[in-house]
Amino acid sequence: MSKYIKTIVMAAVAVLAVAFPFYTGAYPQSIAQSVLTYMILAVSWDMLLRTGQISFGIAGFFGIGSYAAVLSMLYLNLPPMLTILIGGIIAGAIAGLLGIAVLRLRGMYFAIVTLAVAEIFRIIMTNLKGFTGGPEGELLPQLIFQGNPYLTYYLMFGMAVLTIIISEIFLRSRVHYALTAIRNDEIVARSSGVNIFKYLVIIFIVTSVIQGMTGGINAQTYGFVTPESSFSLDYTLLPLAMALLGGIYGTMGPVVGALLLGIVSEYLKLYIPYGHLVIYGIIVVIVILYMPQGIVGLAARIRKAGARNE
Amino acid sequence: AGGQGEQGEQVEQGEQAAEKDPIKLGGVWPLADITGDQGSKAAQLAVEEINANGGVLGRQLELSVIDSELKPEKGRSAIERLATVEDVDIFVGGMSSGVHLGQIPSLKKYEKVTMWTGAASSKAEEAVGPDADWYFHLHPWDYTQGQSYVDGWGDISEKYPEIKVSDWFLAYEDGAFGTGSFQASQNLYTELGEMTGESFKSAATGGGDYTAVLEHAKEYGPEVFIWAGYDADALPMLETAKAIDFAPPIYLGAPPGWPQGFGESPLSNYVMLYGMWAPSMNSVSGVSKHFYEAYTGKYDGEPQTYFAPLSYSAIYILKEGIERAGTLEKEALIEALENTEYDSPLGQTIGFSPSNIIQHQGIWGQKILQWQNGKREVIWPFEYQTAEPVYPFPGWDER
Amino acid sequence: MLEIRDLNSHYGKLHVLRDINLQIGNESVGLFGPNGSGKTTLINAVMGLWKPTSGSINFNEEDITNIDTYNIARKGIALVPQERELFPGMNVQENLESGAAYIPHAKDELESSLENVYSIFPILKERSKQLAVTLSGGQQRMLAVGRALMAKPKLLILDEPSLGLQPSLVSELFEKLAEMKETVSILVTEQNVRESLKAVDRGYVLENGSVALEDSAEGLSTNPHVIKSYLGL
Amino acid sequence: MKTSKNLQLTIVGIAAAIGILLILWKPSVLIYGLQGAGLYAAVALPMALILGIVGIINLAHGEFMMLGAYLAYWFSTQFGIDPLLAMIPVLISMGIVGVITYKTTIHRVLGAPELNQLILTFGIAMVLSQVVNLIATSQPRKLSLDYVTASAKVGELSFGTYDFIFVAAAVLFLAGLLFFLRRTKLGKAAVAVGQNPKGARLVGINVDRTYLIIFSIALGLLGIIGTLFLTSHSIFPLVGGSYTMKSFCLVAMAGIGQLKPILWGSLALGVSESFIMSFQGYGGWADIVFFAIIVIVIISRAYKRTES
Amino acid sequence: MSKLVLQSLTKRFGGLVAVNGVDLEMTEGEILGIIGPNGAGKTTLINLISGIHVPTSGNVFFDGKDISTFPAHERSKMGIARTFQLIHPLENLTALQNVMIGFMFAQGMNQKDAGVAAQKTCESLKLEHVERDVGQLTILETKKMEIAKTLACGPKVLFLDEVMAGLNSDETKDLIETVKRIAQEHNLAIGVVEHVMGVIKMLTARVIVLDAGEIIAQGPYNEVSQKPEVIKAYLGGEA
Ligand SMILES: Nc1ncnc2c1ncn2[C@@H]1O[C@H](COP(=O)(O)OP(=O)(O)OP(=O)(O)O)[C@@H](O)[C@H]1O
Ligand SMILES: Nc1ncnc2c1ncn2[C@@H]1O[C@H](COP(=O)(O)OP(=O)(O)OP(=O)(O)O)[C@@H](O)[C@H]1O
Ligand SMILES: [Mg+2]
Ligand SMILES: [Mg+2]
Repeated sequence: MSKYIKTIVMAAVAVLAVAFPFYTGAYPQSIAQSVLTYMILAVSWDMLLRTGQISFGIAGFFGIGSYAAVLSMLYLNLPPMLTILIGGIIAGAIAGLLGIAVLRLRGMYFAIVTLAVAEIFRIIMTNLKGFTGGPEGELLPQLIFQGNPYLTYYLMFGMAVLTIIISEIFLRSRVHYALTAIRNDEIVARSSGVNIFKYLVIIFIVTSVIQGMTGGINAQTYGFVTPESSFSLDYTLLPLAMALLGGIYGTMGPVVGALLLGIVSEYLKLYIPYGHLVIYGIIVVIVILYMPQGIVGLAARIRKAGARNE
Repeated sequence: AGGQGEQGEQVEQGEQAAEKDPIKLGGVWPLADITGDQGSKAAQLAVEEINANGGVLGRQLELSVIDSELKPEKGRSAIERLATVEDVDIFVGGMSSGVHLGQIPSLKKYEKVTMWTGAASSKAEEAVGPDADWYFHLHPWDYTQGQSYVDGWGDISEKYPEIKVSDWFLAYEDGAFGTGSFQASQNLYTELGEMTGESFKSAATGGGDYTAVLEHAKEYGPEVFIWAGYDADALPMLETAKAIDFAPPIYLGAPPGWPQGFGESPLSNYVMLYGMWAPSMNSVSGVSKHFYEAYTGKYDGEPQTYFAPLSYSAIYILKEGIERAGTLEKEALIEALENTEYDSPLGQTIGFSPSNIIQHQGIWGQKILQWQNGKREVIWPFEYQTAEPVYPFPGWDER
Repeated sequence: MLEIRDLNSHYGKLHVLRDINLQIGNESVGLFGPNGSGKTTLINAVMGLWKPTSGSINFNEEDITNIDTYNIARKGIALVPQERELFPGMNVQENLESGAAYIPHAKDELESSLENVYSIFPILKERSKQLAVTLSGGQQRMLAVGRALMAKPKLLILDEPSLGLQPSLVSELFEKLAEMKETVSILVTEQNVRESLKAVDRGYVLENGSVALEDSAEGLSTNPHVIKSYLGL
Repeated sequence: MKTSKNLQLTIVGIAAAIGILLILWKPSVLIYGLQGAGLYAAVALPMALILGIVGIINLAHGEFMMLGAYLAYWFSTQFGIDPLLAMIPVLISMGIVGVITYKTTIHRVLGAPELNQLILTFGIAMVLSQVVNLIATSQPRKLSLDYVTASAKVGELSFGTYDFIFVAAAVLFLAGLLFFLRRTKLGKAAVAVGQNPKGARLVGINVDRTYLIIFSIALGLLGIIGTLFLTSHSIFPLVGGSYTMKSFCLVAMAGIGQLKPILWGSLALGVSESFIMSFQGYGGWADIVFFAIIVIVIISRAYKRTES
Repeated sequence: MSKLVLQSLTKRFGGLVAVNGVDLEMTEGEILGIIGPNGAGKTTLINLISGIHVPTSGNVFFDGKDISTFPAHERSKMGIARTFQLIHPLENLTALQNVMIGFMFAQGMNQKDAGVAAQKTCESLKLEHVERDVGQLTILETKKMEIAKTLACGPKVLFLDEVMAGLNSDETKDLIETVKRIAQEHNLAIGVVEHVMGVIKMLTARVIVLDAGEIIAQGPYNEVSQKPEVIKAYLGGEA
């Protein structure tokens, strides 16, 4: 029964999202575009988190993807869609190489090293002036789909759907058990035949490809890259906050978190033009204090409590 | 500004608005930054002044301001909202080339008349392109600014032959602003002499160690030492210069703004600077004086950045343009704006002409000023000069 | 010394302790019962590690039901927890010293207590500079017992102290406990009922969260139910 | 055992050799490197303290330093006192801020997963910097102090000496903290709490109060650094962010709960940054060296651990 | 043929020799008791065999193959399984899912088959409440789940590190029967570490006694327990 309802709700949401651009204006559409961007990053970050690894390097792979997409278009004249793919492939390849060394680290050490690596990417892009345009970045001669907002929206939407599907596959398949085992106790996982390293590398690459492609789409949509904006720490911290406020270890949490924070921040700004960030910060603090499991966790608890009272 | 103000105004104007809707301006600034904060407030000041004097074409002006948060995607959404939800007639605002790059695609989509006060990077000019006749850019581009300095120093060394300006050392912050300035000036300054330079990490972006760059400058021994960084760098850099005993004949700063109370520091005396405006302009420009008094009267505190008079000017230029056109109709308005001759609080009379790529560039250069006894005195252009230059920059032990 | 009255405790909806009444005087008392019967929960309630839903706990005529753990420890109750709860990054000696350092009446006798513990568990002296985290399971158990002894408690609570100890040490431990009961009151839970009955004066049997039986050590060891369920092996 | 001793000796030897070479060839590199290192270490130490004992990664670390600096600014301009004198009221105020922050927020997330704590402090950072921004605007502030430009001349080289104050601060902080943690009762209790809070309660330690005290001490120290920072740097609402990140890196490089290695780590980072910057035109790469060293140290330590 | 052969296996931690030149053979169907004082090296020995630690010297042969340096997950796939002295059930998963892990990763089954197989294993161990979160299991259930988890890896050799610790006598008897039964059903070689001699007596045919990392005695328990060195090092007094 509840499974039916869930499917129906999911379908309804999907239809709504597809029809969205047709009955709303350009403004909600541009907000949606950026909500989707953060949503993808939040879901992909959560996918890695399910192994217990906290990445602080989202902005790094996002930025790499952005630069790869723009530079491959400028230098090789490739079609935009292909450059997005290249953004993903390069981010994934780098993740694969890095992963071999970095994935031996745990906890805070992994977090810091991913953060440092992201910074290193940014600094390299800033300093390779001749190739990357340096601190001023590079411009694309034209936007993807000639800047058609519907098509760019659907592109990002498609990427989000793809990410959600991958996330759900990972949640429903064997992979889920491997990841949960790794997160809980690596020694037990190893002794149960789980090749920890293999799974960590796979997830690290997959999520980096997703982040790289998202960066690519974003760069193609806005038509430029600069080290400052493409590697902005926002791309690391906001998805993290969104996933956490929504609820971690699932697809739903990051999705809900991104929607909520994305919309709330926009709304606040319109009503409190000077100082909305204070309120935003207070909201983050309050949610963490009073909903430690995130919104989805809270909803689940309420549902359980309701069921028990029946 | 913003949502609440709007509602209030709408109620007030209820009756007359039926036939005479207000003229809607949409502004995008980074409101948490001093530039955007004061820029937007100065623009609001201009709007209120104009409305108090009967508005434009008998209609009131209405300014909706949205925060760009210094983020491209937020800046873009702001444009989208202003264009579709607020349905504004004209865009104003601006600060940060990075944000502007994110906004340009949307601006191009709507092709509404745009009076932009920020973005010096020629990358932004490239992105706007040559066809955007609706695009009016007030702030100088990095290269036009560079050229103005070359002209200025040429004039100065002609008038004051003792001032030597042929050996340059440029210390620039390693972000887009500093690097852009360096690239733009490197070629231009060959007219004056030799220029070398080195980047440093600005305190504004987490740096703030100037020892290396100043050591190198000292080794080089330039006639003019110039730095292009941010307000946060101004005093610490001077302190380092003093500590390592580096006192070039001209010590020149080109940040977009200065820290609070810079002039009160004894170190600041006789530092030269590039700038668009300073309170000392009040003595040579009536408009400046009026602006200054109105601003300080309405908001407590002085305008700290030139973005205030610049944004104020943007509104007045639009007002005059609309009045001259007699309509908001785009073609007519553009034509009217092309004929702008606005006597600005910045001193100069602003008009528009094509720059390298775009059709309507308003301001071409900045001024050369000098901190003297806590005040920024204008040295060049000579027509606005408020004080004679002090040369050379006195050595640290002579103060 | 310790008096527990009508104690109830819940984990969520799970009712773990039901109207427990229990007294300990200057004596040694055993607490027996199947797994999950609530022994650890009871001990946690005494130590202030888990707040009971209702009922009261008095120690030396003082109500300690809602007092913080650290304060209870300072009043003279020491616990050897089932999970040991050592300081992994400290060495053996530092762990032992920490047992006395924060207890007003114990810190002045730190040196002599240390000697005492070392004499009970010589291996700890041998390993006095080894980090606790690298000790074997049984060694950690000894350290946990030792740390509690360092506190010079008036009431010593041991939650399954023999778990993981080698047989020779198990008997030694209970001998030692039997000796100590002259000076210290003891509350001990054990699966090794046979050994522990040698060391206690009285015992309670907890089943499903209620006291099912309460008798002297002798009485328990001849009780058919106890023989069948707890002394079978 | 023996090999690691030898290794240590070699490393110390190499470091000494590099130091001597530098003194002969580019003395300024060492001087400025040391000064930079002092600031890094001084800022990172309180973070290590909070992480090691309270177990919280404090993303509002730099913002608390910023707050301390603004308080110092306010005290010294309001009462016309020298900021170094303002250090005392700032220390006290920051201690109180610590108590309030702990009681209202940190205290409630101690049991929560570390990520919750991370985001909580991220939220606090945002509130702090934005509130200061609303009150003081984003325009930088800087006190102009004569003694800051104190300098010394050795042969040709003239260099600022004031920034050695950060070296002094770092060394004093470290010595003080080590003394506190190893010799004082409260300090030892704090270490125990850091390793096992439940165990600590069982041996009679008031865990909650320990957390409160450590958190407030750390914020008090940040107040001191904030004050020192104010004397020689510009302050603005977002000035703390990059120091959070750098401290975070340093703490990880030193290893969780470790204090002494922070000093060595800072020294290595400060000197190598200064070394790169001494080559004109390569200053832009100095940051890479910073992060690369951190990555290499952390990874190689992980490898060393799995080997043994 | 012997399934598992250890050849002068040694492990040092810094200056401490935890396992010292141990030679051992284990064959199918045999239940071997591993006893010895605290810190004798029993857990370390199991860690060496299962690949959690790498030996300082010496070798581990399994089915004639030298597996001394194989990673833990590969050994688990080959059929070496073990429980942990400090049990760590995988939280956020049900008991059944805990058991499924081994079937999926050590034996490479798909999710569905693993579910069926895990169900069967749990039934054979009389483990109920498999749909509960692991936090809600009783100790006996948890211990059974731990054994089920190891069975799920399709073991040929199985090590149980103090699984009986903390059980009362009824439960202990129940578990002893269970272990005996699985040894027969699966024709396993089982190594049992226990400090409760009753268990060793009832369960094992042969024991080895470790002390300070070395085997100081081996043979049937009744014989070994009479040896003075064993009494002195381990059993103590009159036991
Ligand atoms: N933190 C907890 N949350 C939920 N239930 C719990 C918790 N701790 C214990 N329980 C449940 O409470 C009951 C009593 O547990 P307790 O640990 O007190 O038993 P015990 O008699 O000490 O058992 P054992 O001999 O296994 O140590 C058990 O059913 C257990 O599953
Ligand atoms: N990582 C380590 N570093 C240093 N010493 C260690 C480490 N692990 C174990 N040891 C030491 O090795 C010895 C053997 O430990 P092991 O855990 O194998 O003992 P055990 O026989 O299982 O004991 P128990 O019956 O108490 O569980 C002990 O003295 C222990 O202190
Ligand atoms: Mg218990
Ligand atoms: Mg063991």
